[in-house]
Amino acid sequence: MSTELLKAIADSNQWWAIGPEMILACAALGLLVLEIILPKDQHRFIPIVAVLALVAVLVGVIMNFDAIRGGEELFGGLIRLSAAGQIARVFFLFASLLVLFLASVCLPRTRMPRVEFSHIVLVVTAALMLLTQSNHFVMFFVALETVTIGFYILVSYFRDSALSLEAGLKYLVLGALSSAILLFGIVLIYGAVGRVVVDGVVHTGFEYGTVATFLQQHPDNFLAIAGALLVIGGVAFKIGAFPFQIWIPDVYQGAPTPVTAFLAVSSKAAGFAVLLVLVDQVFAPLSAILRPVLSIMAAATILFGNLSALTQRNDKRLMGLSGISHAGYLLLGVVASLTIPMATGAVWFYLFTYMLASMAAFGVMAYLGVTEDAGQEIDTYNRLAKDHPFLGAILAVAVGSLAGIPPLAGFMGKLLIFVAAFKAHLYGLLAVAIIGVVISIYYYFGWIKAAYFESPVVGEEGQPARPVTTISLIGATTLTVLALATVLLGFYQQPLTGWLLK
Amino acid sequence: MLPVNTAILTLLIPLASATLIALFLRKHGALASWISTIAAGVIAVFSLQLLFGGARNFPASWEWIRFGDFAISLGVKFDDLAALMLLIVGVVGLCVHVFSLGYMHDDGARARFFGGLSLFMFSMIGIVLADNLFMIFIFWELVGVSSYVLINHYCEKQSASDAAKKAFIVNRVGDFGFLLGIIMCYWLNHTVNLSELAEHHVFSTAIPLLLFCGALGKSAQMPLQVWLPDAMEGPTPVSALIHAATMVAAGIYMLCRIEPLMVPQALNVIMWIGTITALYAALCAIVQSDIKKVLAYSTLSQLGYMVAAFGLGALEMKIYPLGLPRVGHPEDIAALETVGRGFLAAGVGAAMFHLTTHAFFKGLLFLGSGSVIHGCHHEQDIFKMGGLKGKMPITFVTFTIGVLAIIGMPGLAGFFSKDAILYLALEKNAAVFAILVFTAVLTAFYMIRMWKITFFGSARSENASHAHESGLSMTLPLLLLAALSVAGGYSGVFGKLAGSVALLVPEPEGAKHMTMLLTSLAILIVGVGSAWFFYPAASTDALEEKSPGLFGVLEWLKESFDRLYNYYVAKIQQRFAMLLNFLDQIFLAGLIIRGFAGLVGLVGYGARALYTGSLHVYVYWFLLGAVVLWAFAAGVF
Amino acid sequence: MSPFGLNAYILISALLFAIGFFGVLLRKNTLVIYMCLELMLIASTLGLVAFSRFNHTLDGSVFVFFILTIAAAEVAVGLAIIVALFRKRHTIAVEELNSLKN
Amino acid sequence: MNSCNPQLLQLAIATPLVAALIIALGLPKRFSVKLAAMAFIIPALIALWLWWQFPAEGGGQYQYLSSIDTGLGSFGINLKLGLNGIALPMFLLAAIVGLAAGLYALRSGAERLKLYLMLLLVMHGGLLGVFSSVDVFFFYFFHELALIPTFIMVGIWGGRDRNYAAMKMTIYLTIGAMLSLIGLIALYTRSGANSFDLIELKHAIAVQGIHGVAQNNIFALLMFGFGILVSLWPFHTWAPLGYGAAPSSAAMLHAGVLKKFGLYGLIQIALPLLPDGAAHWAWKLALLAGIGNILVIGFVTIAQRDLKQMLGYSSVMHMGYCFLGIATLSTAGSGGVVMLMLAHGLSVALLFLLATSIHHRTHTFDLTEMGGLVQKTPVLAAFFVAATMASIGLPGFANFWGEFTVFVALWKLSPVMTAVAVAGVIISAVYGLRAAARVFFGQPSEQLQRVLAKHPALDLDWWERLPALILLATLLFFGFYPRALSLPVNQALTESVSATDATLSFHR
Amino acid sequence: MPNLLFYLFTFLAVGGALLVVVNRNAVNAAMFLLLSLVGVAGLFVLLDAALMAFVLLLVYAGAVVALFLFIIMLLDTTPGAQKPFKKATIAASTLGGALLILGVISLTKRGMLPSTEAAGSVPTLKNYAEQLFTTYLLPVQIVGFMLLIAMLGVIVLSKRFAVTDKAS
Repeated sequence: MSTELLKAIADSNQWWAIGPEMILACAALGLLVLEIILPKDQHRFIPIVAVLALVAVLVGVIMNFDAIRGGEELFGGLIRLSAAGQIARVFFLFASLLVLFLASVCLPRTRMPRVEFSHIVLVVTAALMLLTQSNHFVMFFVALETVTIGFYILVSYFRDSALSLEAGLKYLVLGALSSAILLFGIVLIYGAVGRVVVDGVVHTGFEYGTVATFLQQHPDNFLAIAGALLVIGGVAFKIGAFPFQIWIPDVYQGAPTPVTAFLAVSSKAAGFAVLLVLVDQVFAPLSAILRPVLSIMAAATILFGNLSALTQRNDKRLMGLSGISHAGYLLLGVVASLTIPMATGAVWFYLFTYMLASMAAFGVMAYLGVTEDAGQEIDTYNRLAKDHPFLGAILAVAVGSLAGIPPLAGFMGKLLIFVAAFKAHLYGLLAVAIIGVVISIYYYFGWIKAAYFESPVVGEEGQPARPVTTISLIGATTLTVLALATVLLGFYQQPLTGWLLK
Repeated sequence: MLPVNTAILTLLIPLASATLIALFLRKHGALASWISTIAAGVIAVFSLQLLFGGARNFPASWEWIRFGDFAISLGVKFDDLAALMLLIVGVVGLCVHVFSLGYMHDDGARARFFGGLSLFMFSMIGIVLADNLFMIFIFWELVGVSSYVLINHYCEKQSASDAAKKAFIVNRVGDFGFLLGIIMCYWLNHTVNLSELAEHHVFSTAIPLLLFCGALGKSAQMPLQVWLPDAMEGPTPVSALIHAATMVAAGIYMLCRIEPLMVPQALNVIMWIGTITALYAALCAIVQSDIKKVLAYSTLSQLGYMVAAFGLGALEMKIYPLGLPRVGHPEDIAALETVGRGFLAAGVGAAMFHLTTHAFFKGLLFLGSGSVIHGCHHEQDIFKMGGLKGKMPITFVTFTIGVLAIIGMPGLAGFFSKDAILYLALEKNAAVFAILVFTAVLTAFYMIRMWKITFFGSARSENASHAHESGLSMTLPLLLLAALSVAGGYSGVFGKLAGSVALLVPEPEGAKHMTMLLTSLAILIVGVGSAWFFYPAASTDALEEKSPGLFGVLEWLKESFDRLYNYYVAKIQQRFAMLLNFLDQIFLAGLIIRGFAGLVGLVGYGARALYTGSLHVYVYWFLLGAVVLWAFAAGVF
Repeated sequence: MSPFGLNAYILISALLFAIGFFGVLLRKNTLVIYMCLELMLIASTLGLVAFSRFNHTLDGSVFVFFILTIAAAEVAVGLAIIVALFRKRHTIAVEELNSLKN
Repeated sequence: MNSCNPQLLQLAIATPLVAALIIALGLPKRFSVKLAAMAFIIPALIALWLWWQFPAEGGGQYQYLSSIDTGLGSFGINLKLGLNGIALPMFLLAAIVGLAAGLYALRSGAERLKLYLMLLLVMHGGLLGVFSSVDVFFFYFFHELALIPTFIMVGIWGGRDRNYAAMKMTIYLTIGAMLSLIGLIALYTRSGANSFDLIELKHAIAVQGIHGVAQNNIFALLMFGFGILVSLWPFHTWAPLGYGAAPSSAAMLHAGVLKKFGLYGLIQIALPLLPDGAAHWAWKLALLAGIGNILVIGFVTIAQRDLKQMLGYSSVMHMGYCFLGIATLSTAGSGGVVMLMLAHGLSVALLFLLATSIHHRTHTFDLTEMGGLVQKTPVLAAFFVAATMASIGLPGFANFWGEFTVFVALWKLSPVMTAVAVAGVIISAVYGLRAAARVFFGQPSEQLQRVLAKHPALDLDWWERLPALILLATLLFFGFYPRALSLPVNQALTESVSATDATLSFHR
Repeated sequence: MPNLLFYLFTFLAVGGALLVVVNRNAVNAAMFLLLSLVGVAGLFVLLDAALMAFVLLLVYAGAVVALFLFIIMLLDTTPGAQKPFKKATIAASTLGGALLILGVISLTKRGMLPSTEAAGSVPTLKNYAEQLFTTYLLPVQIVGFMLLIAMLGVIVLSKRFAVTDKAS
């Protein structure tokens, strides 16, 4: 091998730039090593290593947050560093930490191995982070499939539960289908763009920049447009946008609670991160087509999500269906971002508040859940506030924030999106969003109502059906921090806005 | 002390008294009653001082509230009219207070009673002193509420509670027009200050008629007269003060205040309403057996006289050569002002004259009846009384003076004032004159009936046989009022009290004088004679026995209004309310709102049902998505 | 040495994709559905190779490597899930996999 | 001393919120009650002080201004606090009603008292914030902050139908709030000020104005949004139901203070900023309010048998006067509405308080099952009659000035509508006095006699008397000395009217 | 000759695919999938991508289809158990198929590219290697990790955990 080649490898592959991802990958490998070398009775400490790795990376990313100026293309254009990428990193690291926390609550009940779980979570996290920073369709697809395959496993992780496996299978088939659609889209784009030579350097339709330039020059190329829309469709599967939202309730319900949270938060956020990049950069010249497509999608998603959640009684399905409506609001932000750049920040703000609230809600669900946690009805929350004031309060804050009730962070998220939408003159969509919010009040309220207003669940022998849940100090702290952050961000947004809306 | 300060103090002293009693003296009835009575005494002294001090029309005005151009001010207009009215309120008020010391001595809620009296004095003086219509309205409402509180004194009695409510609501109905009139007046004239209005105002028929609605309620004229007889549920001193002497007269006073705004058409209406009320009430009074009810209907009747007197002032229009003022011709209006006013004021004079004398003798009669009731251990049915003449001599004598005064015995106050009214009627309108004369006959008839049955014969019940003369605190006011009932009609006295108002009282001249005297005597003889001989001092009503048909007609007349109103309230208003309630709760809240919510819920169920759990169906969704996206790319949409 | 133009290959690719999709729609056997999904992926690879050849950029063909690897991994995981599910339910028929629904 | 008045204003809002937080973090019950008492008293004292300190000629401008960037500065959202002539009395109202409701709650003996007090404190903090926010966004934000506890309180401590009531209230009020929020955002984007600061909005709109159609649409959003919150007919059905179910302190604060948010918003924001829109909608608003709120609801109120339900309906009816006042588009009308807001807030809070006290003694709200209570509880009866008199607009109480001024101003819009409004006064006298008579006068009903035999009724104790007295005294104070309110309000209104004129003249 | 080959491979690919879809037996389906794969591999060869054809056959025929067959045998689903299609299913799949055909037709109508000649040299194994180890090194690494988690996943899903099974 020639030295030039090695030099080229060294030049184009600036590994330092993906340090966080690499550390996570190494830590993931380390977990497996530890599993081999440590005696069995100490395996329960191994996930702590994963947590430590996540925390370390998180601290590192936050400390070096501004070190990355953005716009740098690395790995021969595979990766593009950006401020949004940094935000996404922080987001995914945070979310994964919380997922591991939830896993520490749920997994011991089923006695499924936690090391493998942590490993997969770490790898998926790294892949998520790369996914949002990718600048190349090959990179994009590979990272996406890594994430997806990780999720196939995670969703069916409780293999003793037929529901978990069924959810896994449904996710698998539909995920593969959507991947196929997305891949076909990539192929079409690749084919349409063909071979582009700029300054003697050959570019292909895999590169984001090239695609954007091509679309600029050929805004009515059918193959490219079809490809772009198919790619959007594939991403729509991730974010659960109409009509690709159909898998969500089943899979959310069947998946183990931590995985549901992971899907609901990280997978959805990754979808939006990618969508923002695609819509605002790669397919930006197609905005004339994208605007109606995304608008219809957003409206349908909001309405469909809220309406179908209206009568839902299963807590995880409810989270899923309401999550669809949240995707709708976020799509509204994405549509707005076509004209109002600040909408991007609003979308990220919304995602953060959504993460805080969802994770808190899933935390409560995790504590209340039993081994077979797919059948949890809203009724089981009856009188929670009385039996367990702490969990009741957390639930109230979380659900309140999801509903967008004002002093809480969720409201601020919605507000920013609405302001952006208003500035973008999306009045029709706003009206739909308002209707959606009003409908959502009903079912979220029903949840809080169960926890606070209803009489207690009485088992067959007249005993309270709720098992006595003990909450560890860490668990209590985590949930408190989530709830407090949700409240605090409602009042004082500086920590987040100073960062997202620069 | 400057007159203006005295005036303000007169207004504020009763307020202070009421506040003090409400806050601290709730359980100290004796102290409360003395404080209230002393306050009344001070008011009486001040009112005399103001009356005879001679200071008039001193400027006094403070802004109370202002939004933009709209402002309400608190001001005093103190002219002869106000001075006279203030005196009446002060003197009768003091009498009633003193009387109440004895009458209410054993009442458990004495403090509330005297607090209410003080509140009433405050409100009434407010009306008297007010220099603008807004302010009149404010105190107008306040007398209403003090009347409510006092009628409701025996609030454990359902009838008292109902009567109080009725009085308040009926007054509100009157105030509906009053308030609209004031507002209209404000926007048309851009002021509601009485002095400014007198100087310059736009002529309009609607304004005086709307304003008259207020008097309709407060002075209990047809068709809003229904509350006054019921108001007799209150303690008797209250009936004397509020429902005979002062508050019900406030309507007349108010009319006199706004007299410059009057136009002939409005006066005509006012006159007829007063006349009809006078007749109607007199007819009703004949069949009453409750001593206070008789007096109440008599009050109504007398108020009708006053209103009629006020209204009569307009009939001189026929001497006005240019006819009615035409729209858009200011010179017509100017002419009307210069020519018509002197004649109009005759009504004011007669009305105020009768108001004054009526306040004295009707106050006397009510207090007398209070003394009787007190003496008979709260027996109010005249047919269960009898023979009180000997047992309650002072009461009997003073009551007799009152009766004689009201039926117009020459030489007593009522004779002069009634004469003035009848003369005015004779001059202006023969029909009214005839009706009023007939009413006067009826007045004599029913008063003598009551008087005879109450005081003569023998005791017809346990309570009456144990009757006793009342104490000094009750007889003293009787004596004072009796003296005023005798003297109040003489121009020497009334002229002193009323000042320039007295000059407006019409006096028959020459032959007319004789006519009037003869008419009065005829009235007296017919009325007194027929009653005296018709009614024995027995325990049953002679009319009911001898002519049940006539009696029944009169009874029906009395009750028809109540029946009508009750029918309206129970069958129309309540049913309408129930209907609207049904529409609101069942139709709007239930059918529309819940129905809509249910519809959304159904759609929700539908949307939820799409998640069938079947993988194949889900794949079709994906196909749909892909096809739609493809179609978008192909430009189908 | 390609006698037919790019369009022919694209057509075949699209046809294969459509057939695969149709199979996913139609079939009830989970395993066969899975095969059809693989068919769709292969359809894409055919397109990639064709474009790569006619556009003369190697990247498309290189992508095929990744796709094949991913497909293999997917198959492994998918079959593991199917097997595990069969152990629980003793069926792999799609219409019987509907415990998760409203 | 004056220099720290802005900080005092902040303190007044922060005190209840911080106290709520401390209680939430697990303060023992004993201390919680004391802390809550402090947190109710301190804002009231501050409000009185600020009122005392308010410059005599300063009603036109905002006083005690302070601004904090909470992180949305780039959106033009800052926590900007201050009081002008209109806000001042409303702030005072919030502080006083809050104090009364708080004191009443302290001894209410509610189950889960800590949570109850906590929610009440949050509500109180929100209310104080609503009326002291210069920033339109925070104006809305604080409203919601106060609104949410209401729902929870209705849901947990509510009476009959509490679940349905809480749900219905939540959905209705959310719709209203969302509409008004959209309206406010529209105002923000259309003004070109890129700021939610009311002062800057006014400046920006005075400079560039808003197009007529846009004005109409934005005003419609605000009118219906705020209208739902204020129970404009036919969007009122939540109110009687909600108030019928709400626990007393929540009903006091909501009906008394929070409901005034919408009216306040219309007067402070919509009228001066959207004069053309207001003119376009005035007649429609007047029709809805006059026919719907006053006549229809007036009669519906007459038909009520349940005391609290009746109070709820009467509150809906009285809002009709407020809307009519706003529809006059005049200084006098708006001034009357401000007066009426203050007065109605005080009187309706007092009525709800007394209704609960009555319930403690009769164990029912059904008017047909009461009677003769005055013999056992004369003080309660006196308070109730006084409050009823206040609410039916008797002079001497602040309500009178409000209604009266509105009537006078209304004549300009339409004499017929004035007649309708004045007829409402009769209607309210009918149901008000009927209720008072049914509860207190006459003889006790058989049911009541049975109840009284079991639970002998005592007169109001001092813990009930004190809040009632505070409310009644304030009512009487403003009843006798309305100038205390009309002076600053008038200054503020003439200020905004002149701003309106400037805008109008720009358009022409 | 190439023409003939093209038709043959196309026939194999498309026909195989169709048979995968329409026949009722899972084992047959797997075999037809293999057939289709061979066709596609042949087309790869015609596109001068012999290496790709080789890899395709290696991975799919060697691993994937074998795995499918193995699993089919393992699960031993009786082919006759399949119920006949319902009318609604037939209608829906007909519609779905029609839509798909429509899509393909629209692609031929709208998406046809200008007929260009295959240009440039035939890529060699070295070219591929160079690409994979320079430009696409990062994806290769990622794919490695992906295979690792896939493997772990399969283990977790399939392995008998002593403790776990006791629990179930």
